[in-house]
Amino acid sequence: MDFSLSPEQQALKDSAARFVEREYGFEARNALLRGDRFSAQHWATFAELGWLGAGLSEEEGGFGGGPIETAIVAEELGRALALEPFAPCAVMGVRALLAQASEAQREALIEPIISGESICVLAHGERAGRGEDAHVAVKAAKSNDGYKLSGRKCFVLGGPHADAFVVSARTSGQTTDRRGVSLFLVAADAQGVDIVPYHGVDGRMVCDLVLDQAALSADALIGEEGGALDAVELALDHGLASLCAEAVGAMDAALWMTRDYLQTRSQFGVTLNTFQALQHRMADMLVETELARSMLYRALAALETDDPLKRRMDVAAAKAQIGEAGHFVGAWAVQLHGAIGTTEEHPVGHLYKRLAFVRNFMGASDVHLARFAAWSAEAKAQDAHGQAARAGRKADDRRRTSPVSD
Amino acid sequence: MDFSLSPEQQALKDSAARFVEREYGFEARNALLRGDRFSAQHWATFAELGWLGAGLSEEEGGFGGGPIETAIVAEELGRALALEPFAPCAVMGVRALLAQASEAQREALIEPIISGESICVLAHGERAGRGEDAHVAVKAAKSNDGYKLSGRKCFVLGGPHADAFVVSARTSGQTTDRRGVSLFLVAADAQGVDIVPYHGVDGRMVCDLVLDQAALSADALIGEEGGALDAVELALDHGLASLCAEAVGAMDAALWMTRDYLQTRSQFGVTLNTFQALQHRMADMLVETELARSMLYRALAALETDDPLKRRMDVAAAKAQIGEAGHFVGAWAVQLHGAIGTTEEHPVGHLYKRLAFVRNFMGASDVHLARFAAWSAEAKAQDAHGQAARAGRKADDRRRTSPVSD
Amino acid sequence: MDFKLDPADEAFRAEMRAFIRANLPEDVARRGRRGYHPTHDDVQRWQRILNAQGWGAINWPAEHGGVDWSPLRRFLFQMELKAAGAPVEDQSALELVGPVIYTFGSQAQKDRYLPAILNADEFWCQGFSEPNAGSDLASLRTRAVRDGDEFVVDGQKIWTSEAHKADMMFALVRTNSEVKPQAGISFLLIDMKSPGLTVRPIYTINEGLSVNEVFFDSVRVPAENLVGEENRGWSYAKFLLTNERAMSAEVPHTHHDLELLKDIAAVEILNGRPIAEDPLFAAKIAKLEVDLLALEYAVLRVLHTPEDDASLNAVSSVLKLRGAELRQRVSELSVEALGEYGLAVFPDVEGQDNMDKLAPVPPAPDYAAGHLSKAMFRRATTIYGGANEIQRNIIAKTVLGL
Amino acid sequence: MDFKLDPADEAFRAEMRAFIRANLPEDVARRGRRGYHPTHDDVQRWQRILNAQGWGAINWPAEHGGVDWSPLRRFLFQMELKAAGAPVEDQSALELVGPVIYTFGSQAQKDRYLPAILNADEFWCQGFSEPNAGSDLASLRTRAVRDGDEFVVDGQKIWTSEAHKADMMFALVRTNSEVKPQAGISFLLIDMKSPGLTVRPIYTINEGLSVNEVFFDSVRVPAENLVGEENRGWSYAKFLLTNERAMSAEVPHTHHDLELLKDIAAVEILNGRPIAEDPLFAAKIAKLEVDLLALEYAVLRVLHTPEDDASLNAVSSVLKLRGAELRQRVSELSVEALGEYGLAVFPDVEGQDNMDKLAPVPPAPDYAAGHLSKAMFRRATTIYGGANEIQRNIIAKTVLGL
Repeated sequence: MDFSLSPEQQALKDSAARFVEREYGFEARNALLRGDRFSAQHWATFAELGWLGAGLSEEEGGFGGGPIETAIVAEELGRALALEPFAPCAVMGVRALLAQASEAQREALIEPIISGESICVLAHGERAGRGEDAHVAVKAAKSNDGYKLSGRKCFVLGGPHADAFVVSARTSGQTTDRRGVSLFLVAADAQGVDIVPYHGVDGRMVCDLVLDQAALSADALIGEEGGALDAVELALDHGLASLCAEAVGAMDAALWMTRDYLQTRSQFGVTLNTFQALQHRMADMLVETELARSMLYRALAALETDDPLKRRMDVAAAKAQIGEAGHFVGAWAVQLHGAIGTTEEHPVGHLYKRLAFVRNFMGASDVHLARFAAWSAEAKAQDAHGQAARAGRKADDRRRTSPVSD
Repeated sequence: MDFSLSPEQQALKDSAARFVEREYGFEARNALLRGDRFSAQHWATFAELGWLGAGLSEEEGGFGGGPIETAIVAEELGRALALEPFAPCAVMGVRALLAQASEAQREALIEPIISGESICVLAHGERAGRGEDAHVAVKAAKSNDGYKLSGRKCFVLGGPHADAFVVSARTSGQTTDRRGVSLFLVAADAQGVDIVPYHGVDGRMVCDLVLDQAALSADALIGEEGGALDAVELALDHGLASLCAEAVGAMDAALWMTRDYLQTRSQFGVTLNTFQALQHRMADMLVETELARSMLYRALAALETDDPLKRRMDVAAAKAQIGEAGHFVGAWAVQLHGAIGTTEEHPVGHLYKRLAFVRNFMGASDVHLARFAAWSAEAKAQDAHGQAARAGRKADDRRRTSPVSD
Repeated sequence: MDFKLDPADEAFRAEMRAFIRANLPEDVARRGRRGYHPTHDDVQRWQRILNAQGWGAINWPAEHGGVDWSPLRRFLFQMELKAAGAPVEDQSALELVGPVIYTFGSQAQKDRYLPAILNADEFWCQGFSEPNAGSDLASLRTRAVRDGDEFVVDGQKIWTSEAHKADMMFALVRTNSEVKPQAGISFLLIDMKSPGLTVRPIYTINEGLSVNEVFFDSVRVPAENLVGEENRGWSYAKFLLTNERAMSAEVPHTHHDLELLKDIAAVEILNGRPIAEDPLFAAKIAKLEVDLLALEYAVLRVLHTPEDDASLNAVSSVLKLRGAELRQRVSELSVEALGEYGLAVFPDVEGQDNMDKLAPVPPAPDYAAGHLSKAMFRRATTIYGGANEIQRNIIAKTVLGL
Repeated sequence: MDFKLDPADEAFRAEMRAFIRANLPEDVARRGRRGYHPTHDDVQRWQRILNAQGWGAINWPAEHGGVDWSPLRRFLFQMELKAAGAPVEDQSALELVGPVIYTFGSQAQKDRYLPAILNADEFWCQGFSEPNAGSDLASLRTRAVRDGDEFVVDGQKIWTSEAHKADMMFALVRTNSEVKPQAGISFLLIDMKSPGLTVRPIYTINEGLSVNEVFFDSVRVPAENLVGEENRGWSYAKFLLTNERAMSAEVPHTHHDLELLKDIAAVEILNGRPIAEDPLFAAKIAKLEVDLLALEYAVLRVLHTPEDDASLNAVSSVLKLRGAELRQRVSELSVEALGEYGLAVFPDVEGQDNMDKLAPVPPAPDYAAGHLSKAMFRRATTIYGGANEIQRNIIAKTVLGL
């Protein structure tokens, strides 16, 4: 284990930090908010600086990194409240493709994304599917020369900026079956595809993707038919970890911004930092931020295990923990700023909004907590089963009579 | 509505306050803890001062009071951390008898209790019945000349001081059926009755009541056979409210004891009350105490309604709220006292222990919260049903299409 | 003690409910129930209906056009209004400046302003806060210098709710800098159309417009617009801020929001069933409801406790603090109940007070509108009207004597 | 960064687990798993087994009889020890006075005391706190006056853990009252059998005995028992208190308690099913587990961060604060899981440190014992070793620079 940045990681972090400091100041960001909520030029810079492939190994077509490198970029983008669709495209879109696509498809699809030519985002979530990743009601019906997709994907982050979507659709089975989920590449301008854009609380563009008999050729199918759910779950986990990294960046920014504010703002003739109640509140904010960062590292470690249950468990734990910690830090940062914190005119309110977004996006904290509880029980049962198998029947019998005197 | 004490209520409160101040000081109570954890002399005083019948109307055989008078006494006893079984006998035992017994039985049984001659406590809870008041597994089998009771009642508060128990037992039906629950009067020294005494965290005696073919005559049956569950639930609700009143007394005592401590204790050369972080914590304690008291009043109001659902709902709400508020206030009172608060040698730790007792006795906070949620939904459905019936079908149809635009 | 509701009060409540049901315009009620900011026109229409009935100012004494209802009845009326989705009245006028005018104002001021308030002919805003006088209000700097029969006002106010719609402002201004801060403040009524007065909107984090900055550049105000005595404004402001503290819990508003939340939770799906049936979410709603029930009884205690009762201070001190927290919690839960659509920004298409008037409307259900906006905006409930930190200071000092 | 556990560390962990399983006496393990206070004999037996293996002092350097394991390996070993129910070692000796002696003590002191610690021949207690010197330790008053080759000690210590069982005390005493408080303190080793030294038990709110008052009435202590230099005791105490901060989170203990809690929740019934399956209770366990997972990674960060790294201060500052809270929460949840029997007082029949040795044992299941006692006693975790309020002061000052 090593918790210090390697020289390459430090360089990546520095480059991201320099970029956001130079290009993503409060006023510059406000200008984006008044326009497309996206800068093509920024996206090109992301590609140029290698960020879009930073989280991929060389075998995956990237620059030798992994989830840690993704998190380094995401944290800095979170700190700056960047509006571009890094997580939905460079993390979730790419991870879904990598896990599911054939080698030929990977070669064709990954490179244009990491070079910034194509923005391709994952479109998986559906309204009635809240809480269940296996819920896919969008139907892909076989046609003569391919597939026809119908249904609606909801709240697709970054969708209005995408030229293509990786869409999960059901080729067989019932709505929540694990088998029968397939992935398709769908061009944004294809017939039968309607993009309904709007924006989220943190200022980023989202859309609903309405598919009405959208006709796809056979080669739009990514990888094997019907077996894409594992890939989707892996992509979602990478996305959740990236979201957590964003949140840690935003928390850290809110924490120190508030510290600086207390040191300068006067009330009743003294600066606010002299009030012990506010000092203690800030100490609590620091505790939450440090524990959130610790939890993020655990989630990043989990992304590298081969055990999907362990991975899902730790990622859900991180989302539950960091979602709440982020809200705590964001809400108190606003509170300690007073009225100015509740306006569009000060960055701290925007940090809060990003943290409010992370808290409820891709499943609220309790959804992940309940998942964690279920998966943790499953893991314990597996462990117990493994141990009991090793120790033989006797231990198993003892367990039944007295839970703690084994 | 009137939130001020009537002259009679004020006199009752004063008499209770005077008694505990004179007789229930810290050292006097410690002496009881080293002995029987009960004083027969105190109990006689309770009777003499009219407290054991204070919560009963004249028709009920009491002195013209009701739940408010019970709460006035319970609050003062809670403040003093009295060890005698006021709630299990004078509240729950009596309420169960009043609600279920025949007129002849009431005349025979109530008077000896309020005069202090007999200590008769309700024994209803069973181990496997946690969370379900209708769970009665203790069996009452008909015998030639009466009944034979078998089974175990658990954690009967005040049981070791009782000469008789009001025991719920099943005369028919399955373990959790609402019908088939009967009440019996069981003498503590009857054959087949084993009392297993121990003590609770707050120093009060409790017992398990083990019934092994305990033979009762037919007139031990209280009231109607099989229909006692409503009476039990009513008694439990009165008991819960009394418990809440105890807790409010203990909270109030802990709050002001801590205030006084902060004003006198020095550290770093100043008294602790000068630290803003501690001031704010005490403000939070005051808020919780005042809201707990408000909630207690709501529960007392509910005890006087004729609608059992509304009554159960508000009592459950009070237990959930006050259980947590009490723990908050008690734990912080200890924390603000520092090390001395964690010992047997300072009253604040004992206040905390009483509050910890209330929090988990007769159902932990979440048990009551979940009940409240279920009952609240039931009440809303009843209301909606009633309104819809009045407003006719049209309103009902509208509701179905849009939940908020009725 | 006796906790039974008087049957006469129950009858009153039923009467109010029937009146509101019969008279509240349906479109106004719909906007209210959906959480939209009421329009100027909504407020005016409804105020005129109430005023025609003689209920235009329920907290005023009858001699000034109010009613002489008991505090409990005023509370019951508010509960019914909110439950029906009635628009919030012009609080600055009815709850703040009105009582100051009829208590401390001249006869001319009463004649000039009170009828216009009752009939919603004029809307008001409150000019207290300044950029460097937040919780520390007495340090305000906007000054008014006497010049013949006028005051000349220079300075700046901030966080001025509804200034962009108001006809009049009541303001605290410094008329003497030589004395200790509280002693040199006066209470002025200022026409918002005065030359030299400009209003700059401040968009809040719900992307909405309700607060403003107001700049005074040699604004001339007739001396007859001074309320009471010069340099006594601080005491009028204090009178006003301690007025109606039972209302500060805003129980009727939260109660109404809770009902909306339950309606949402009954139809939004999580894990294949209504989120109202999800045990964790149901418990969160229940916890909120329980907390609200406790707070409601605290309000009833305050309403039934005489002003000179020693216990009043303790119980009333909790109202604003906890009330503000519950307003935040209910709207956060509504956002959570709505799932990802809860994170979608709805422009306030009916009120048109949004920052970005061209922003597209999300394809979410109609009932999803308004909740995110409230959740964001209500970060301010624990800040305005005495931040929670100030409330705790006050409790520690005045109630606990620390 | 790289978060993979080294395979060699994994192998180490497996080796430790096997050793403990093979060597921890079954009766000792049973008491540990049941939450009973370990007996003097338990601690001694197990310490001697570890010491025979060369692992008697895992945090000491090898030259003094310790091992040279990495901080990570020490942490992993602790996790395995707690998971197996091993008794907590004599921490006063091994974690506190031992390092002070081998760092600042004379050769004679090292020879005299360290082997006796390693072999559990002598038990130690810490004499720091005094009645009026809690969080403000520097204001201590117990004084030691030099008289020939002895010190004469008068005064009083309080909250002295295990003083009733200890053979030796290491104490802070005032040897100079003329200088500023911190500069006049010395570090003395005191034989608990010294004439004039008396121990008074203080029963804690779990009705148990672990802390005491210790009175010194002209207790004579040989001058050779002074550690280091006279009047430099404060710096040795600070060295000791900042030592091993990663351990202050007590993650292994809470982890073990969490496993016990899950075992209880699997068999205790609520509403007809195991309480582990009650959604609200399961969520509370899960929240605790999630918080513990985060804290565990914070510990790992501290263990892997060099002492001179600027980020160390921030992350290590959270360990004691959050660790103490989690220790409280896990035992509170265990009490709740047990239902009403969770409120029954179990005398510590095996440890016999309870106040009321004749109190009857409740008729509750065997596994119910110990949890209530822990829940009560652990109110102190947020008080001892720097109360949470002090921890927050420190974070505000040293980490945030407020």
